[in-house]
Amino acid sequence: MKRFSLVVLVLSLASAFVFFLGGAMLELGPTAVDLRAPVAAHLAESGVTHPVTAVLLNYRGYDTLLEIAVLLLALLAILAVVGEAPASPTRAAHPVLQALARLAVPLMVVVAVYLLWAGAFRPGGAFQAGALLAAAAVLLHLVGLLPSWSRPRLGLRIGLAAGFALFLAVAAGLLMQGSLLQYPPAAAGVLILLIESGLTVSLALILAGLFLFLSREAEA
Amino acid sequence: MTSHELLPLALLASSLLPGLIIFALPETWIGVRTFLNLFAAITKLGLVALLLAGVAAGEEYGVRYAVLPGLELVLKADALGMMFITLSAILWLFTTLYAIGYLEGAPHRSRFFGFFSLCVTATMGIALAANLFTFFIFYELLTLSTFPLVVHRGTDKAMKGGTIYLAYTLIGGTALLAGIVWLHHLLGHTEFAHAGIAAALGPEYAGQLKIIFLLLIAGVGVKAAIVPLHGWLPQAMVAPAPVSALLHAVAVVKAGAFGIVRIVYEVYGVEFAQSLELLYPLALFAAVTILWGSFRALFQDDLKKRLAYSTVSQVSYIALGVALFGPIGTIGGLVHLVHQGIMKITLFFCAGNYAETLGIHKVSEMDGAGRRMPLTTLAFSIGALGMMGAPLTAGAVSKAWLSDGAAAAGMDWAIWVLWTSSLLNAAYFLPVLWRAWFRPVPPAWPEEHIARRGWRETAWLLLLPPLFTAAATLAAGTLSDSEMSPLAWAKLIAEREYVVQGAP
Amino acid sequence: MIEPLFDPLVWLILLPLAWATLTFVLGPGRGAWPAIAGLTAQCWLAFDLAQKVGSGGAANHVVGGWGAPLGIDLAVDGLSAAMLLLTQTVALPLAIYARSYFKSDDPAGTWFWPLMGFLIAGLNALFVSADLFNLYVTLELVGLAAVGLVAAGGGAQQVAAALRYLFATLVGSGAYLLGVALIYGAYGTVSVATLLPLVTNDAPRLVWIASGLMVAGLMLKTALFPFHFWLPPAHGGAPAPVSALLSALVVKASFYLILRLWLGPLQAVLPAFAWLLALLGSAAIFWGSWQAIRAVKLKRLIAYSTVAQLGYLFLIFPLLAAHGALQAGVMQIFAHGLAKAGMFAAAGVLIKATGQDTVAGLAGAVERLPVTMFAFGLAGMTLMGLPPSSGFLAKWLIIEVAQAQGHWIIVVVVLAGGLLAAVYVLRVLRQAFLLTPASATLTPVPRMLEWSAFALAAASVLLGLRGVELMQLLGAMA
Amino acid sequence: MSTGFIFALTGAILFAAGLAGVVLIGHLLRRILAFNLMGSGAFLVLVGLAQRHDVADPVPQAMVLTGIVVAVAATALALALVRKLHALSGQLELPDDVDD
Repeated sequence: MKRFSLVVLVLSLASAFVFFLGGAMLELGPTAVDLRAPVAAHLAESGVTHPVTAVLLNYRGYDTLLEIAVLLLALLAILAVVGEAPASPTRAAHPVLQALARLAVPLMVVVAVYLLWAGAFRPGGAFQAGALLAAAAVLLHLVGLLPSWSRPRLGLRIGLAAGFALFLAVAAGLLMQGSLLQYPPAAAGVLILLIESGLTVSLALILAGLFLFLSREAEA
Repeated sequence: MTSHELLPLALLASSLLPGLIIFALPETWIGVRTFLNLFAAITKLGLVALLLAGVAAGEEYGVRYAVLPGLELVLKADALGMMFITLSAILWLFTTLYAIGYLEGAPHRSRFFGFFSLCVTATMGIALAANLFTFFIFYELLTLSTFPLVVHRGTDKAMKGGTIYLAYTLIGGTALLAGIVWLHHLLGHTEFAHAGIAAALGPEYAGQLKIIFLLLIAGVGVKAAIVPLHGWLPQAMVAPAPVSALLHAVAVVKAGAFGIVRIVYEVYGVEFAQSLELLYPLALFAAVTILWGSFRALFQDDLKKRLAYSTVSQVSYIALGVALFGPIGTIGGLVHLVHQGIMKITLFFCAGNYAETLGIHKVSEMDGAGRRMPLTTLAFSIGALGMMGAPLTAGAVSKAWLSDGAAAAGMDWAIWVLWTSSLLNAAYFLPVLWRAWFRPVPPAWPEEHIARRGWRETAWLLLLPPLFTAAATLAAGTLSDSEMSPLAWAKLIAEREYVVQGAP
Repeated sequence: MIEPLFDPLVWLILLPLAWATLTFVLGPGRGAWPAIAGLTAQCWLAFDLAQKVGSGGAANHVVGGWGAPLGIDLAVDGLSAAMLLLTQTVALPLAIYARSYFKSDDPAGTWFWPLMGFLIAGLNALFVSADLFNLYVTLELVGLAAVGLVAAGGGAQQVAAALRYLFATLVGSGAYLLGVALIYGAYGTVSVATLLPLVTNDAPRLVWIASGLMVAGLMLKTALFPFHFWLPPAHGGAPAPVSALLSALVVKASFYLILRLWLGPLQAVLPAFAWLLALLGSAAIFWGSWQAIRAVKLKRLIAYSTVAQLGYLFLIFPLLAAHGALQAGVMQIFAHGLAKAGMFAAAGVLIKATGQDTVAGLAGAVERLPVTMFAFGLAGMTLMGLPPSSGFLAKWLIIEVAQAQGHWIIVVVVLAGGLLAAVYVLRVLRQAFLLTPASATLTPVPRMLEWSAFALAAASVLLGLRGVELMQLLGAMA
Repeated sequence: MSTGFIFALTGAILFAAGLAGVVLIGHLLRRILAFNLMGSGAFLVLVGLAQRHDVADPVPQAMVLTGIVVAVAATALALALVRKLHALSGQLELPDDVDD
């Protein structure tokens, strides 16, 4: 009974909240600031032609720097939580599945490289590319071709951290231009591609790690 | 920094630094610790002598330091403060000697002497404080640094006493803080001045000032053990004897009494306080405390508790003297600040001797103690007679001036209070003396720790301090007209307080 | 004008990120020295920055060279410089403490250094960010690092505490994020400086809802009563250096953000909630103290004390219109930050050495661990607000401001809170002064543990003798 | 009523539903899903409200991308914790918090 009244209370509060919020949204007039114009105006200096990528990696590149830090941090926290566990044996999946995976993975890698390159002028970029590569790794793991990861060895640690470290180094190096992450317009395109390439590798490893470090414990 | 700024700081440092070093000393370094203790106490006395000479000659010693913008720590050595400082510094030396003897072989002596030194530092700070903010800082430091001493023995009983002590003093401190901040808000500062500072506010503030006075006096009244705020004092008796001596004669209760003096004379100004009709209720509370303390003392069998209730009563003599409007009462109150200190410390030293030597804790165990320990009992008798106000003792001088002050202020009922208290004093001290001197020696003492060796009825470090203070009790009584006496100094202070105001 | 290449403001963010990454690459359990070296440099940077802000006033760093509202600005004024200073000066002794605390085989210490690095980086980034969405990212950086630290290597209880904490912090930042989304919808920008003149009294209803959401989310992250449920298990269950970091710094970050919004972009809207926050703050003081008085375990007691002490911070909101309230709040942040770090550090020593984690198990601690108990006592002095500690100055300042504005009720709450704090601090001291029971054992602990706890506690007291510079620094507000 | 506004309103509903879920649901996996619902709601509001009148604004879109990554990170950590709790205690609900 108590539980029921709690449910009713929370749900009615939530509905009231939506009601008020929706009503308040309808009252809005035009905004005082419109960022679409400046985003477009500076696109030529940003080093990329796709506005979202320009915002992500140039105008608000600092957000992205911290975002990568959050992702690396989450992996770290997971490592700290799961602790040591013995490496588990891999179960081989059905041969047909394995064969399919062997076919799919090279394709996925190619698409990932395309996504990375395309990010400069249309939707795409390091995160999408990295996610696809990570998906390939997960697929390989699921069909038994890639073992789960235990304690990360030095090489893997370097791989996980390299993208972020590169981004950080570029950000700091650009202080010479006058401020953090201030790309010189001429070199912006190259630098962004450099950062994105580094990020693709590390993001792929991190995202795969989120899965592969976790999976061993369930099997153990 | 000039020497005039340095001296007050040196006075604090002379007990603070040795205290901090002593904390760090290993328990077994007895020699180093003893040397440090005595060196510090003697250095302090030297500094006090320098300051005394300077202040008597009208020199100004002081230093200020901003803690926050607009909020300053101010130290100043004035005549009133020096009176308290001198008393503390001298009694500190004796108590240190006594404590070295008393705690011989006991555990945790580094801790004990460390906090002991902090207590003295806090007391010095209270005396040197030149505004209420500074006063409060040292006042609370004193509370904190005495707690470990009260609970020193680490027993459940000690914890109970210590907890009650803190409960009273921290609540009192809260009231004091509220009053100080309020006053600081109204005036923008809380600096002591001879004529007081509260009068600067217009008559529309009279109501607020009355409430502030109540908060301030309640705050310091806890330490001064004014009824009904006295409950902690008998409970704190679980502490080792040197602590009881220090708490009751020098540091804690006197800090409270001294605070009353500062607040009435130098915050409100005695005339302004009179015009707000604050002195009469204060006198009334003091009178009730005097009688109630003496009355309760009658029924205590525990020797230290009897002394504690006696303290409750005697400290309010000071408050009464302050509340008697006019210089004569002031002199009586101030001189009693010193006299009561000397007499009461004598009594506590002696009580400690009985307990340490023979295991006597109760009045009913005192039979024949005078024959076994004649010197201690002689000192005890002098202290007790002084408390009663017997001729030739320091107590007689205090009571004479207080009675005259009461008469001069037109409060004749106060004279009756003093007389009744004297009678009660006699009623609870004389039976003790009678038992000690005239009852036969019992077949065995409760617990004899120290055997007699020749004239030394107990360890000489335990014996000498009470003999000195007993001698001082007599000296203060007989030589009160000398220029060096506490009375002469009290007159000097009263002169400065009243001359500035041009009052009677 | 600060030379951009050496702008301490930026390096205070980059440096911890750098050593966090380095210590991660170095591997499990390694990295104490890079961390300590980095924090030492950060301390110097924070002092340098505080000095520059104190003399030269508030400063900006325009990330990317675009400038708000297109880009993200970092801004530092007296308040943020003070927070940076506190963060670095608390973190350095705690790092030294943690180096001795975590033995090489302790699973809780495996990834401590990189997690701590990200935590400090997140805090520093939060204190200087002038962009509401960027602040969201920093909030998450801080929150996830803190949860990771709580959960690391723990048993079921600790993992459950971490989950509780994670949900609280995620819901909190979720509410904050929705608020940011609504603000962007209403004004088309999330830059603090751009919003400042735009948000006025007659702001649309949506902005009021947004403000309420943001503040409510941050209250949850600050563990303001009645949103405090997650704090005692998390702070009470984590390893001591983590509890210290969390109680001293992390909860202050979300409070700082409320204060920032209050004084900055939402100043036209938020004061409407002033008395509500003060009311909850008062409830926190009483409830937190009461629970601390009843707590069985030592670290629980300290964690509930944090709930209570955070309550004081919320009492300043109705007073903020007058000069002095901000000063009182910052002094309390410093006092509690230093004292609570010292107290948790001391508790860690006590638990390690005696093998007991209850208050009752402390009998004899004064005899056996005098330095640690002294540290505990000094920190307790600050929490009780007794002079001459910084806690006393905070109490003095807040009482004076409240009195000046005639808000007697706040004076009463503060004074009563001080007495309640005395009760729970003395509960511990009283137990520790008892004689050592015959059955007690004592494991030797590294002296560095004892002395770093002592240094923090002593700093909380010594600040009470020298508050002038800090107050002057606060004069340099944007 | 523009499509942007419909997005925003949906976002508000999702947020409220997610919040109610986090408060009411004891099962930890479902609670994580509820939290993700909240996050998605906030993202929808951010994007939808910004384009309520006409064409899209790239700034909130970039913010949402950042937000999604953060949410992924948080979800992964939450899942790791839930699995650890399950491994240690066999529970998929939070135990009562006790101080003993």
